[in-house]
Amino acid sequence: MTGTIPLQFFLVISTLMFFIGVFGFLTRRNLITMLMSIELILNSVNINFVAFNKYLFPQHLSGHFFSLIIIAVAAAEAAVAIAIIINIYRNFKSIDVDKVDEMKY
Amino acid sequence: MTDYSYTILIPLVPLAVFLFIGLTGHKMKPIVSGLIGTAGLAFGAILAYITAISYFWGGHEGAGYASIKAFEIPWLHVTKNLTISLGSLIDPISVMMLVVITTVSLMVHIYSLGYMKGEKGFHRFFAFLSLFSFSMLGLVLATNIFQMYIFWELVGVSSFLLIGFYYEKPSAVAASKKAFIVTRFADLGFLIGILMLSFNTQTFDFQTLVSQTGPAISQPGGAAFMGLSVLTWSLIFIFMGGAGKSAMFPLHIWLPDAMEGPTPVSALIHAATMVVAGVYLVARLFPVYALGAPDALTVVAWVGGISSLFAAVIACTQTDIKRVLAYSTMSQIGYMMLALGVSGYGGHDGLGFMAANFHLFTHAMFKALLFLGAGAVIHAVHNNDMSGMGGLRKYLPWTHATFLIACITIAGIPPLSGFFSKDEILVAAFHHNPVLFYIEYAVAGLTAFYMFRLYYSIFWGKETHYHHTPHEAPLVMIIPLLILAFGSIFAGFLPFEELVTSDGLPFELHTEWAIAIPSVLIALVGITVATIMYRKVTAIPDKIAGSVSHLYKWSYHKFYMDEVYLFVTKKIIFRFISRPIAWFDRHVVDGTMNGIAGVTQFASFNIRNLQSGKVQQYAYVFITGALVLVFIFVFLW
Amino acid sequence: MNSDLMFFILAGVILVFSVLTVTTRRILRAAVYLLFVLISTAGLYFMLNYNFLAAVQLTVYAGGIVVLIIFSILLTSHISERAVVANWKQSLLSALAIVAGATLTLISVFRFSFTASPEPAAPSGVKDIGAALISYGENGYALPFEVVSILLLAAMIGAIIVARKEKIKVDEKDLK
Amino acid sequence: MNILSLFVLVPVLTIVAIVFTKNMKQTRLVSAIGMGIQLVLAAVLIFMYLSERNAGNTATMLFMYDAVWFPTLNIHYTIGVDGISVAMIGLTAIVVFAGVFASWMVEYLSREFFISLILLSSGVFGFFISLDLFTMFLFYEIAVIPMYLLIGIWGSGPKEYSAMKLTLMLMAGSALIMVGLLGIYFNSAPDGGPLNWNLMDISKITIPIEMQRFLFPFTFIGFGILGALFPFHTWSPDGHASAPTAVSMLHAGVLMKLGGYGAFRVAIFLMPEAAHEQAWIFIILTAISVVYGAFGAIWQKDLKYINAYSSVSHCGLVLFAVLMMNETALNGAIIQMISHGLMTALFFALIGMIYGRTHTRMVNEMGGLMKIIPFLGVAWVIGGLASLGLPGLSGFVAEMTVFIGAFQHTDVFHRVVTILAASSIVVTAVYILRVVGMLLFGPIKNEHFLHLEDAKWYERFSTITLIVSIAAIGLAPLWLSDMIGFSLGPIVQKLTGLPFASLF
Repeated sequence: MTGTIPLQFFLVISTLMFFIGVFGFLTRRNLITMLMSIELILNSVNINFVAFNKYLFPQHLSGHFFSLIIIAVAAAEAAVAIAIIINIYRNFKSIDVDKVDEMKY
Repeated sequence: MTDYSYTILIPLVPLAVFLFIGLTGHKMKPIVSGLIGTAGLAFGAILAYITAISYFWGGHEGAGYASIKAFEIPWLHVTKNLTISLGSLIDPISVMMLVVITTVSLMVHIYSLGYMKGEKGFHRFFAFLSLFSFSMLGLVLATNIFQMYIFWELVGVSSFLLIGFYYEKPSAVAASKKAFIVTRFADLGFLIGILMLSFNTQTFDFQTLVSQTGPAISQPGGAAFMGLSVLTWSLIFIFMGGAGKSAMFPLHIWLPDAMEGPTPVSALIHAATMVVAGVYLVARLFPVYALGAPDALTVVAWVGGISSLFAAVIACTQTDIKRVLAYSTMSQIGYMMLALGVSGYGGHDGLGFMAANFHLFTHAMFKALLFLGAGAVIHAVHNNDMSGMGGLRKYLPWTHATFLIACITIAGIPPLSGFFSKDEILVAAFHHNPVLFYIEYAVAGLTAFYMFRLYYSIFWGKETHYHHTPHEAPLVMIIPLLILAFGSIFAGFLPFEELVTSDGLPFELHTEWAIAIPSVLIALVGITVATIMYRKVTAIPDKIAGSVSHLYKWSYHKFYMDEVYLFVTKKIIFRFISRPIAWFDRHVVDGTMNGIAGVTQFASFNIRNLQSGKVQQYAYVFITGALVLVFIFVFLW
Repeated sequence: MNSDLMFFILAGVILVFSVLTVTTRRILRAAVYLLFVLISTAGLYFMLNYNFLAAVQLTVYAGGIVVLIIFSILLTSHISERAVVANWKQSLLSALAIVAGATLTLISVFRFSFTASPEPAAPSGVKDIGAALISYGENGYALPFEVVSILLLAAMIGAIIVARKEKIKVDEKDLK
Repeated sequence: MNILSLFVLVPVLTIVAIVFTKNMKQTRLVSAIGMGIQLVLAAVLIFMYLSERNAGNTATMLFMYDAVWFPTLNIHYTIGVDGISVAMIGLTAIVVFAGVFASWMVEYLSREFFISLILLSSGVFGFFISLDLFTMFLFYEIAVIPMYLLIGIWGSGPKEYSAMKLTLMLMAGSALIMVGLLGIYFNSAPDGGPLNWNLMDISKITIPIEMQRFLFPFTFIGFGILGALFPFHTWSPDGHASAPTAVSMLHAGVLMKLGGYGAFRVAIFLMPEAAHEQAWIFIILTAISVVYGAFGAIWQKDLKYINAYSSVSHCGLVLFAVLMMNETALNGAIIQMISHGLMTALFFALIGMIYGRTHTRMVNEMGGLMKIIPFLGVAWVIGGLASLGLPGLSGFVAEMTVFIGAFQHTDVFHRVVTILAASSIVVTAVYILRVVGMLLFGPIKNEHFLHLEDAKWYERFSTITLIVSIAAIGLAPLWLSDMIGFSLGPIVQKLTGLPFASLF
């Protein structure tokens, strides 16, 4: 078991990680870095799921499986995203998010 | 009772002629269309004479002449009680007018065959003449006031078309426009008057209106506005229409300009027939005026009196012969209006009424004669300014003779017709209103003066050299002159006091020599003065003009009435109403609409910037928005 | 106590490297920092006795995704390249927003007292998980499993299609 | 088949036929045939209507037909006509027929042009036959929207601007109407029961007065925008100036009548109490329209602007008469709609023809045209005389009926506005004669004009159709006014006895 660490600590970690991810998403221009920020966000969510599962409903494995599936989804998402990024790079010779503004207005 | 329903043909035949010539005239030879028009009118004239003879001398039931509704069809139902009908009403004045109109019109038609020969638009001219004859005849036969209004407008339009006959001449176009708009303005008054009258009496019909037990006379109503009853006001408004058509002061300004039309037109429309429509209108409603609203009648009298003096003064200084005649017409119509204004109802009190109609009749003859004579002169010298004329009596003997007869007639020298009718008017005025009576005395003198001024300037005076020798008019133009001269001489012997009276009953007429003799003397004085001044070329006219230079100048410029009107229309209405409205519409009203569109566009242009295509910006907005919502729902709810 | 200490170490690593991931201007380093974060997260899962999950985290995330990211970085950027960072205004605003957000979340977290459940933990060995993934009904996860497999297939095909180099069609007109 | 449905069907079939035509000649031939059939149908309808009435049929609406087409909202395809609609249908048929001939020479995309034109006319016909408010609104939109294309594609001058302005303003009107109609719908069953859209059924109940107060302005202004109510008339000068000939004809001749007709049929008929309460506001606005339009026309130089302002004035008189709400004035309003429709169609047709020859619409650049193109000149004079209310032509009948009707109200307010509106006949004469004088009379200003040709046969055909109609109404107004008057009976019955709120 986890000893004396209360659930809140996990939540704090995940919250901070989440918002750090958000911060990265908002401030970085590079598409790949933004993708990494998104991975951070997903990861923080995973932590939440797992922690809740462990502390509040240890008799089930729902959170656990949820995380599992999120990891799968994250993998898929990363694959597609990177494919798109590479495509964008080919077309724009850049992966700066601000330069990709063909669809503006 | 005789069946007069055939009278409806009198106007309808000219209408048919109008349509026929108007639609097919350009395909036929000009002279053919002229002959068709003349024939149509001749037919109308014959019918009119038959009507007159059988009406006046064909024996009548009871005392006096009844008013007979010979024909009537409903034209439009406007309200439950009010129906506009078209038909023909036969009574002394309408029969008299039928005779006048068809006679003068026929003369003018014949005359025009010669006068208008070779003009472009010959058939058009005859088509319009027929249209005018139709309208005018329809007007006098009107059974109800609305029919009269309908034909009143038609008359106005025919006048417009005929004045603007020479449509390539800007002055003619301007004159026709002016004539139409001024009379139209007056007609607005007429219309309002009709609306008021018909609303209060619930009828348009003349017979109901003038009947002494009818709603108009038996219930005149109390004072409504400025101390006058509704009936009085409505009659004043109606008179405004009449004043416009009859060129009474201050709505007279269109008449002199209307002389831009061909001279036969001036003779027919602007001397004999249309301009007396106002007189006819008042005469038609006379019982209502006399019995229901004497105040309105006073207005009529004064307007007539002032107009006659005003016009006579102006006529003394004009140099365009047709304009002199135009002002003379205005002055004579002023006489007729005055006569109506000073008349009472019934018996000898109705002398003025009789005199007005009498004068209308004689005036139609001699004024048409004058205009046609002037036309013959203009035809001969191709000019209508009297300064370019003189000594024409040698070249134009027939014209000279008939013109002289007309001048004597209008001056009121016995035993020509003008004397009789004018005398009755003076008598009526004397009994009623001395001020007006003296004005009319003065006008009689002025009339004699300016007519003979005109006469001498044309036929005597200096010997002018013409480009080519003036030649007498063709026979087709002389014959109408002779016929009208005959009418001018002998029309005075018609027993009008038995035929056309205010109540249909004949009355005894006394000649009041105390009034007649001075008036003849005054006329003779006028003639003498004119003879001295204008028979030979002398310096007297210039001296006199110099001594009263202000009056002369004012009179020469027609008392600046045109300028006043121009100021009002061009400066005030066009500049200060119409133009600002046009501006206001484009810039304020439309500007508001465009402004709304502009604001929308501005807003959308700015809102568009929110759609920047910057993912991070969207994310930022999204996240802060989500946070705010969370904050609200978690902490504030 | 050991495990407590372990937690704090892991938490510290996670937070520090998270911050570094999003702030460093060298993009390849960012990927490496991310790797550390993910590994530490796996550590947390170990601590919670979810061994299988931790293993998956290590293999898929650390082993798969990060490698993928690093490859794509190498494809699209130069090593020496410094990432462009948003201007200070944007950073400040974002920082304010996330500080506010974090505060908000943390306040809610601490306002709620979670009581740990006394129930015994469900077994989470590989065998149990495998059984759960292919069973249905209560505690069975066959449906999500299948859905995710289809998703992965679709993503795989999609990624290939998107990233494939299109043949450049040369317009004949341009040649002339 | 109900004869009324044919009025929608024939245009639709014509459109289908046009789709299969190969060139301009075929297209215009097909259009002319289709609209000719429509004209004959209209004549047949008038004849059938009159014979029904003579046979003693006193039903309010004749040739009724009813079918549900959207049961969820109880929307029906209910059609039927009374004398008023019959008269308006006659007008539309004449104007559309003349319009087809006036656009005989449209070469650019002629197929699409005629399709839009006829689509528009089918909307108008549908509007006049509908008794279901929703269906009516639907047809209204069908009539309004092709206008955008017609002006935007085939127009002249700043056509996109004008088309956009016109469409947007009319759409704003539609929005208001929609609000009004929905309001009426939701109040159509105050005592419970199913809601419905049927005009005749709703007229039998009384919509709660609080709702009326709210809905009446929406509906009236909505229709009023199309009827060029001051100050929402500014689409008219711009729109007409840019529109091609036939479109101006149809728009001013027929479409603007939709406004007057709707204001009368829907706004006043269904909400008489509110109408009486609020009439004075709108009477002032319409009286302003009448005088203001006339004065506005004096200063314009572009023929189409002159005529557009003249339309504002005349259509203002329609709404003015409608608001007087007695039988005579309403009768006058309807005749005025027809009269103005014919007259203004004639004017726009002539403007188009003159413009096609001189390539200018500025009166001060023209002059003496009467001599060169006498047929068009005479037609113009006749149109002008009709417009200034010459007896014997339709304008006079309409105006006089309106004024007499308006004069039946005895209070000072109505008297004053009536006299004000009546004064427009003078101003009208001023601008009409000014244009006639500048355009047709006087010396010829431009020697290029000397070689102009007079009207072609199709132009004569179009013009004569309109002139004959104008003269027919002007000479024998009795049958028309009686036909309308009979149908006004039930409407006036609903209106009488309500007190007017007044400014004074």
